[in-house]
Amino acid sequence: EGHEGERGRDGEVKIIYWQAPSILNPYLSGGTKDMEAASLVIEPLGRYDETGALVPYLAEEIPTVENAGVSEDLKSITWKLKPDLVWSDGSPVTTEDVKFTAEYCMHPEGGCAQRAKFDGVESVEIIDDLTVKVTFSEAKPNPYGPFMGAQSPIIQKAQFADCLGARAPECTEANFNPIGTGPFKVKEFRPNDVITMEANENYREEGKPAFASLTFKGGGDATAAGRAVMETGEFDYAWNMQLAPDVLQKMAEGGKGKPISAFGTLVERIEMNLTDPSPDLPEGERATVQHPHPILSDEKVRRALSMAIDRELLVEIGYGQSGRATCNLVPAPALYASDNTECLTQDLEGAKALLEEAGWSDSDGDGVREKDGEKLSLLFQTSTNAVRQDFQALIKDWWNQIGVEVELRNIDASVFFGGDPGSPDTFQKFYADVEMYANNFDGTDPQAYLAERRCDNEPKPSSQWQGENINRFCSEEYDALLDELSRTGEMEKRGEIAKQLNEMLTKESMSLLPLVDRGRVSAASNTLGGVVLNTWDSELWNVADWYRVE
Amino acid sequence: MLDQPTATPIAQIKGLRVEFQTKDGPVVGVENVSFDINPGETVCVVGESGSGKSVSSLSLMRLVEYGGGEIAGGELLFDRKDHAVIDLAHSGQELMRHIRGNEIGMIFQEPMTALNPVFTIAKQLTEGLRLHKNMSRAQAEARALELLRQVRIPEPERRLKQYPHELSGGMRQRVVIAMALACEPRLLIADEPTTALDVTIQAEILALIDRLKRETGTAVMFITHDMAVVAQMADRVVVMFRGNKVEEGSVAQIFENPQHAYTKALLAAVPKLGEMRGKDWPEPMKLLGTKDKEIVPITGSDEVLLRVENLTTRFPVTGGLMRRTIANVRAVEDLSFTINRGQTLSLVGESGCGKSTAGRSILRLVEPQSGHVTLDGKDIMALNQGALRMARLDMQMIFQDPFASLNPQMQLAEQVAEPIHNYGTLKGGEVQKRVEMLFDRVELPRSFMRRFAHELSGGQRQRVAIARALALNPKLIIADEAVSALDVSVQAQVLNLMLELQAEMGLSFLFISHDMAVVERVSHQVGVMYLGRIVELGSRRRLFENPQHPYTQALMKAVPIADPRQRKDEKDLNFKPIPSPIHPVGYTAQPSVYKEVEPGHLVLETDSGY
Amino acid sequence: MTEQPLPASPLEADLEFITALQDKEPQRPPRSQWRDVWDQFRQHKGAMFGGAFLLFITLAVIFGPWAWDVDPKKLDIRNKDWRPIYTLLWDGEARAGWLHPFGTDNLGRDILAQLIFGGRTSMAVGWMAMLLALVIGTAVGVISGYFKKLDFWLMRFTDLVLSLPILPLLLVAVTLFRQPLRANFGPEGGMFILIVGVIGLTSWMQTARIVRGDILALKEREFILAARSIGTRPGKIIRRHLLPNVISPIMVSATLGLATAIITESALSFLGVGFPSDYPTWGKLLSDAVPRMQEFPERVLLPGISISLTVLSVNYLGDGLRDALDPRIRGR
Amino acid sequence: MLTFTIRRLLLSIPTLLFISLVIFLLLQLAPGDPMAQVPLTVPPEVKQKMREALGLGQPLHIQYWKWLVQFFWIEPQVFIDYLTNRSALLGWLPDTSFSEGQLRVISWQTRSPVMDIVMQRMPQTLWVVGLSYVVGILIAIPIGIYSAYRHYSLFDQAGTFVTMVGFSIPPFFTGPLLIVIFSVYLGWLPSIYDTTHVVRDWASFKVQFMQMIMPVMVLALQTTAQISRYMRGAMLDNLNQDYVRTARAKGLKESVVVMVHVLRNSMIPVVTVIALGMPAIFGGAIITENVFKVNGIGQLLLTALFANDIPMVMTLTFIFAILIVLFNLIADVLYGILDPRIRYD
Ligand SMILES: Nc1ncnc2c1ncn2[C@@H]1O[C@H](COP(=O)(O)OP(=O)(O)OP(=O)(O)O)[C@@H](O)[C@H]1O
Ligand SMILES: Nc1ncnc2c1ncn2[C@@H]1O[C@H](COP(=O)(O)OP(=O)(O)OP(=O)(O)O)[C@@H](O)[C@H]1O
Ligand SMILES: [Mg+2]
Ligand SMILES: [Mg+2]
Repeated sequence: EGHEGERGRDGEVKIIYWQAPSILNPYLSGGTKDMEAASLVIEPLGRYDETGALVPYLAEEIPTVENAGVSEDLKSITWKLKPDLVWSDGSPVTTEDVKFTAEYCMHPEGGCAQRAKFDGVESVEIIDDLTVKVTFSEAKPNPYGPFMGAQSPIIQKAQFADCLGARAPECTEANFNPIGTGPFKVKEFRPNDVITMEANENYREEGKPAFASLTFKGGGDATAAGRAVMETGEFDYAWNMQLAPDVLQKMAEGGKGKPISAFGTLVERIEMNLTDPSPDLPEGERATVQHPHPILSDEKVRRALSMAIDRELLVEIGYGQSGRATCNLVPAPALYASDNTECLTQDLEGAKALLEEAGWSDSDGDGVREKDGEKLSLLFQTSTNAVRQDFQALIKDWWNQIGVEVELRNIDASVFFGGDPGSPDTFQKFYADVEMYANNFDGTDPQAYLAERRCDNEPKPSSQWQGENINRFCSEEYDALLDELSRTGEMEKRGEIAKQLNEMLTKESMSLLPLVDRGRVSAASNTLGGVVLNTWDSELWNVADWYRVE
Repeated sequence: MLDQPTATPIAQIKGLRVEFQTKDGPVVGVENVSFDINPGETVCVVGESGSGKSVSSLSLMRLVEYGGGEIAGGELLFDRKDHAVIDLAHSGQELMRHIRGNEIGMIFQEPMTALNPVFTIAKQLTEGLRLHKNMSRAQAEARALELLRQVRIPEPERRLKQYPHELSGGMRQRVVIAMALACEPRLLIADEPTTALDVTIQAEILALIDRLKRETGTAVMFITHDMAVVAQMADRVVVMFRGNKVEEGSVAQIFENPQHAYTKALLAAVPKLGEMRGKDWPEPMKLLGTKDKEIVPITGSDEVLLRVENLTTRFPVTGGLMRRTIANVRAVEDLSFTINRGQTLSLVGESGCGKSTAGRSILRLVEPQSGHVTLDGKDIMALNQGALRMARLDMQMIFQDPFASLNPQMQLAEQVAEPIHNYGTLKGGEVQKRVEMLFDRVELPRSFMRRFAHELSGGQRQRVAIARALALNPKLIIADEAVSALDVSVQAQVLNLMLELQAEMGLSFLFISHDMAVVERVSHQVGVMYLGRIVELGSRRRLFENPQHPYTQALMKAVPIADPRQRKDEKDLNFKPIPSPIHPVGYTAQPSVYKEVEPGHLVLETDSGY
Repeated sequence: MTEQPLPASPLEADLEFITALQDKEPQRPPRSQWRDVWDQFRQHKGAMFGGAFLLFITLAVIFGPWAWDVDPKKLDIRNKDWRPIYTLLWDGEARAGWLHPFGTDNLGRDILAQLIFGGRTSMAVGWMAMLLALVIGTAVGVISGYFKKLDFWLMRFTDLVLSLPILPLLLVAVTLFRQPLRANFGPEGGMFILIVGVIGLTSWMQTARIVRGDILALKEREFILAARSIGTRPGKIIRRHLLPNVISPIMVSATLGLATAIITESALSFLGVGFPSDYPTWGKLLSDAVPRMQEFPERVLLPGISISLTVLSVNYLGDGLRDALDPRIRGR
Repeated sequence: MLTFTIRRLLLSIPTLLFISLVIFLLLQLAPGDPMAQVPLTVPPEVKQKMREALGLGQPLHIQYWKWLVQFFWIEPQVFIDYLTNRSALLGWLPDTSFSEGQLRVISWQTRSPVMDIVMQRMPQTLWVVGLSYVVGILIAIPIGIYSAYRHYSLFDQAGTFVTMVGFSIPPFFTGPLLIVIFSVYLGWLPSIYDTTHVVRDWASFKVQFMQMIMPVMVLALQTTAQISRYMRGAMLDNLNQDYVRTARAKGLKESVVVMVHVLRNSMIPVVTVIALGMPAIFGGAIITENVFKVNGIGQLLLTALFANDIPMVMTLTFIFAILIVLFNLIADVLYGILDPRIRYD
C-alpha cells in the first residue's frame, strides 16, 4: 500500500480545526475540538471504529460476556492491558494509571466533564500490573463507558498525581502537555492557537506514525479551513466542513483536496414546545408543564407542520452529500434505526386539510389561520449558523404556505447552548414555540439518549432549567417502555424496543420533527493517505495510519 | 538725506497691479502704484486698512503668489548689490529665494503669529543665515546672539533657547526684526511692525528701527496706518487709497501741506496728544467731511453713577499634585474710583496691568475677591446670579476686538436683538423697530441687518457692538479697548459716535485704553493703572497737564505725536520691564494710599513697583 | 426703564470726503442666509454629487418597494442562484433574466429586492445610530467643555465607555431589553432600537472629545464673554453661540459616524448578533455572500458598493455642508 | 509636566477601579455560560458540577474581590518572580518566589493563567496589528501632506476617494477577497498565518514577510484612511498661518517650509491622534485576526467571549481599559511635550 517504512518518513502533516483547542485534557473540557486534539496524544483502552464496532487500543482485546471479560450479571468488566506498553517518556503503562484515571474523573470537586462515563462505577480494582476490574453498582448492559473512546483516555498517574479535585486547573503544564501513549507527543501547546507535535518514538507500533511532526492549527472559520485544504493546499486535513454543499463543491474544484463524509447519529431536528412559552405568564410558570401549549398541544397541528416540510430539499440546500433526510431520532446503528420514511414526502395540501380539521382556518383572508380569534403564529428559534438560517427561511416559507405565521429568531450559540439559567434565550428554557438544533448520542447505544424524554426530565425552574426533555414530552407508556429497555440485555429485543420508543416520539406524536441525519464532513488533502472518517469516536482515531501519497 | 540726488533707488515700483483670483472672480488688490525707495531712506506707506499696503510689499517679495495673488502688471525693479537692476516681477522663484531674506528683509504685522511656535528662537534666527551665508551652526548662533544684542533684547543668551510664546509681544517683534536684519538686507520692509504693541514697546521698536537704519544704511519701506508713527519715522511718505497711490511727498510736505482730500481727511482724524490742552471737557473731533457742526463740550453731571471701592481681583495659580492654589495673580489691587452720570472715566496703562480685569470685575464677569461696586445705588457685589443678570441691564460692555466679540455664525440683527430677547424688554414687532433704530443710530445702513460679521469692516463691526450695548438703554458702558483695533479714520468716527451718544443720552463710560491721545480726547476723568493699581487719578485736564507719578510721565513721553517736528529720541525713553503680578498665597498687599496733589488729583503713595 | 428717543443721524455727508473716509459697503447685495448656503454648496462638486447620490439612494430604499414590488423574503428554490442580467452580455448560457435583474441568492430570493430592503435597514440604522451618537457626543462634549466642574467626571466617563467591550454589551442589552422592546415595537422594531442604541451608545466618544476641545477654545473667545455680559443664559449661549461654531467638527464626526454605524451593524451581522436572519441588511447580505464570492461576485459587490458609495457621498456631502454652513468660508 | 503626569496617574487609579467594577458587572449580567461548548451529550448534572468547579456559584462580591486580589496583587508578584528568575535583565538578582502557591487569574477555557496566554499572544499581535499601524501611518502621512499642499487637486480628490472607500469596506470582505486573489488564484501568499514561525535568517524572514502582507494591508487600509484625513486637516490649518509666510520671506526652500515648518506643527495633533489609536493595537483586530488566523489578542478575546470565559474576557478588557486610560494620558503629555506653548499645571 505504500505506507510501509520507518517512523517519521513522511515529514510533516498539518491539520486545521477552525475551532482551536484550548486544553488537551478531555476530562476538563469536553469540547469536541479539545477531545480530538487530545486523542492524538492520549489513548483509551479501546475505541469505536468507523462501523461503530469496538476495537482494542491499549487493551489486549475488548472484554465481552463471551470472552468472560464481562461478568454474566453485567456488573463488572475486566480489562487486560497490552504487555510492554510505555508512555512517551519511556516509563511503563500499568493498571495503576487506569485506576488513577478513574479516581481523577470521579473526584467530587474536580468538575470532570466525562463524569457521566463513570456513572455507576463502584470500584476500580487492580488485579495485577496488566489487569484491572471495574465493578458497577448495578447491571450495565453497556459496560463500555469508562476507558472507551476519545472521551475517556488513560492519563499518566505520575504526571497528574497532584492534580486531583480542586487542584485540577492548577496543573497547566500537565493539561497542556499530557504524557500519553498515542502516536504523537506535544512539543508546544499554544492554547486556542496552535499545537506542534512530534512523533512519539516510544509508540507501540513499528513504523508508525509515518509523519515526524504534526501541526494542529486552530482558528478562523469553516470556509477558510476548507479553502486551505482544498484550494490552496496549505493544510492536509480540515475538520467539520459545515458549509453549504455548493460552496463545498466549488472548493473541491480547487483540486488540492476533497471533502469526506460519514454518518453517525447526529440529527438536526425541530422540537415542538408542548408547554406555553407566552411572556404573559408569570416567570416561573412560563414554558412549564402547568400550561400546555395553546397551539402545539394539538397533535394534528404538529403533524401538519411536519407534512409541510420538504426534508429532501433541506438536505439539498444545506448538506448535500453529507446529509440524509430522516424521520428518525435514532438514525443509526441499523439495529436501532426504524424504517420510518413516512415524513419524507412533502404534502402541503394534506397539511392544510389537517389544519382545517383541527379547527384552524383562515377566516379573515389575511393568509394566516385563526381559531377562536387566535392567530396560528409561531416563534421559531435556533442558534446562529448560516445553514440553520437558510433552513429557517425555507421552513418559514412552507409554513406560511399552509397559513402559519412564523417569526424567526436566531441566538448566538454560546447563549443558546450555554444553559445559563439566567438567560431567557437558552434552548432548554425554550421561550419559543419551536426550535431547531442537532444532537446525537455517545457510542452506539441509544438507551440514555431515549431516556432523556422521560416525564419530569424536562428543564424547569425547580431544576434550574436543567434537563434534557426539551420539548416537555410526557407519556406513561413511553416511560414504562424505557424501564423495560433498561432491563433488557438481549440485542434483538433492545432494538425492537428502541425503535418503538423512537416512533413514539416522532411518527406517532410528532412532538419532535427529525429533519436531517447529519454526517460528519471533513476535508482531506489528495496527498494524504489512510484517512478513515469515523463518527463514533475521534476523527483522528487512526492518525497513526496516515501517510503521504505522492 | 532727502536732498541727496545722487544714489539710484534701491527699489522702484512702477505701475504695479495685483489681482487675486477668488470664487467671485478676480479682485484687484493693488491697481496702480509707483514709487521709489532710495538707499538709507525710510519711505512710509500709509493708508487705511485694505488699501493695498501689504499687497504691495508682498509683491516686492514675490510672496503674493502664495496667497493666491498674481502680479498682473508693472515692474518691480530692484538694484542688487552688484548694481545689476533686475525686475523682480519676472524673475524666477529660485532667484527670489536667494533675494528673500538675503537682500530684502521683511518684518510682519503680527508678532504673535509670525514666529513658528514650535521652534526655538535660535533655530528660527539661524535658518536664514545658514542658508544664505553658508555659516556653520556655531557661526550662525554667534551671529544670532549678536543680532539679539543689536535689537536690545535683555538676556540674549537665554532667549536663544526659548520658544516664541515664552517671550513678550515686544520681544517677539524684536526677534522678528532681528530675523529680517540677519543677512543685512539692503532693503527692509516693515509691515505695520508696531500695530499690535503697547505704546511703550512701540516707541522702543520705532527707535530701534530708526537706529538700525542709521547705523547700517538700509533702506526701509515702512507700512503703517498710524499717522503719528509716520511723523516719527518717515523721510518720505506714500499715501495709498483703495489700491492706488494718491499722494507722495516728504514727511513735512504731507503733514503741513497735504494736497489730496484723502490725506487731509486722514490727518484730521488723527488725535494728537496735547490737542485738548486747556479744555476742561471732552468734545468730539472736528472731522473733515462732516458738515460744519457746532462742537459742543460734554459736561456730564456731578451725580455719581458708579462707585468702586477697594476692588480687588485675583486669579489663583494652582500647582502641585493636589492642584492647590499656590499663588495669586493680583490682577486688580485695591482699586477705587467713581464715575459721574454722563461722564467718562478712562483707565490707561500697559498691557497686563489689569485694565480689562477691572472692567470685567465691575460687571462681575469675573468674580472679584473683595471690594464694593455700587451702581446707581445698587450694591452689585451683594447680588445673587438672578439679580446680577437684571443689574446688567444697566451696564453693558464693548470689547476690544470687534471681530472676536461678534458671533461669526449669527446675523447682525439677531445679535443686536439678543439682549432684548434675553431680558424681554420688548416684544414682537417692536424688537425689529428697535433694532432698526439702533442701526440708524450707529449709522449703519439697514441693509446690514441681515449680514454676517465677516462681511463688515472693523469699524462697522464695532458699531454693531455698540448698537448691541445700547440695545438695553444702559446707564454705563464699559468700553474695553473699544477703538484700539480700528483704523484712525474709523476710530475717529467711532469715538465721535460715542461722544455724541454720551451727550444725547447721558451715558457714562468706563473707557479702557492704552492710547493716551485717544484718552485725552474722550475723558472727563483719567486713571493711570500700573500693576493692578491706579497710580494716578484725576480729571483729564489736570492729569495730562500736570502728570505727577513717574510712571505717568514715562507713559506720556512714549506716545508718538503726529507731528514730524516733535520727533522723539531713543534717549528719552526709559522703561523698566513690568514686575510679575504673581504673589504667593500668604502675601499681603499694602492698601493704596493716595496723596491729593491738587483738588481731585490723586497720586499713589504706596510703592507700586515702578 | 423709560424709552429714550435716539436722535436721527447728525452727520450729513460731504460727498468727496465721505467716500474717502466712510467704511466701504460690501458690494454684494444682501441675500437670504439659505440662498447663500445653497450657492456655496452648489459650488462644491463633490457635495453636489454626494447629495444627489444620497438623495437617490434614500428615495430608492424608501420608494423602491413600490417600483420593484418583489418580496425580498420570498423563496423561489427553482430559480435560485440566478446571475445578474448583465452576465448575459458575455455568457448567453447564464441563468439570468429580467425577472430578477440582479439575480437571486442560494434560496432564490430576489437580490434587487433584498438590496432595497437591506438598504432601508442599513440606512435607518446608520442614520439613527449616527444621530444618537452625535447627540450624546455633542452633549457630553459641550457640557464638559463648558462647565468646568463636570469636565473631569464626564471625561472619565468617556474613558469608561471607551473601554467597554461592545459585544458583551450587546448581548447584555439583548437579554435585558429584547422582551419589553419586542412587546412594544415588534421583533424587528425592537431589534432595531437595540442595535441603534448599542451602536449609538458606544460610538459617541470621539465626537465628545473633539467637541470638548473646540468648546474649550471657543469659550475663551470674546463673543462668549460678550454674550454673558448681555445677560444670555448658559443654555442659550450653548445653543446659539457655541453649537453653531462647532458645526464643522460635528459634521466630520457625523460623516465618519454614519460609515462606522453601517459597518458596525454589518460586523454585528457577521458575528451573528443582530436582526432576525431573514431580515436583510447590506452588512448581512455582504457577509452572507463572502463564502460564495468567487462564483457570485455580484452578491458581495452590490451591497459592498452600496455601502461604500453611501459612505463616500455622505463624506463629500459633509465636506460641502461644512464649507457652506461656515459664513467665513462662504464669504470668500 | 511631571506633577501633571503624576496627578493624572493617581487620579486614574479610582477611575480604573470603577471601570473594572463596571466591566465585571456587565460580564456577570451577560447571558451565556462557559458550558456552551460542551457537547449536548454531556448530561446537565455533570455540567453543573463543572460550573461549580469553576467557582461560578460564589456570591458576586467575593468573585470580584478574588479577581481584584489576583490581578493587582498576585499577578505583579508573578511578574517580579519572572524578572528575578528568568529574565535576562534582572536575572542576576536573587530569585524570588513571592507568588508560589498563590492562585492566579485562571482562564476557564484553558485552565491556565490568563496572563501567560496574553503574553504568548503579544508577539503576533504586535507584529501584525502594530506593523499595520506603522504601515498605515507611513502611507497616510505623505498622502495627507500632499493632499493638503495641493488642496482640491486631482491627487487630493483621488486620495480622499480611495481612503474613504478603504474606510467604508469592512475587513471581513477585504480579507477573504485578498485571500481569494493572492492565495487561491495566484498562489503567491499563504492564507493562514503561522504563529510559530521564527525568523532566523533571510529565507525565514521572507516567509514571515509573505505571511504578513495581507493582514497588514487589510488593517493598514483603515488606519491610512483615518490618519490621512487628520493629517490633511492639520496641514490645511497650518499652511495658512503667518509663520509660513515668515519662513518663506527668509528665502527658505518650499520643501523646507512645508516639510519642516508646517509639518512639525501639523504633527502635533496627528501624533496625539496616533497615540490615542495605540491601545487598539494591543487590543488586536478581532475580525482581521480571525480571517487570517493570526490568533492574536483579538482572536483570544473573541473565542473567550463565545466560550464565556469570564476571567479571560474580564482581564483582557481591563488591560484594554488600562491602556486606554494610559494612552489618553500619554497623548496629553505628548501634546505638552511637542507643543511648547502647552504647559500643564
Ligand atoms: N489672498 C487674498 N485674496 C483675495 N483678496 C485679497 C487677498 N489678500 C488681499 N486681498 C485684497 O487686497 C486688498 C489689499 O489688501 P492689503 O492686505 O494689502 O491691505 P492693507 O493695506 O495691508 O490693510 P491692513 O492695514 O488691514 O493690513 C484688499 O482689498 C484685500 O481684500
Ligand atoms: N482668567 C485669568 N486667569 C489668570 N490670570 C489672568 C486671567 N485674566 C487675566 N489674568 C492676568 O491678570 C493680569 C491683568 O490682565 P488684564 O487682561 O486685566 O490686563 P489688561 O490691562 O487688560 O491688558 P491688555 O491691555 O493686554 O488687555 C495679567 O497679568 C493677566 O495675565
Ligand atoms: Mg496689511
Ligand atoms: Mg485688556
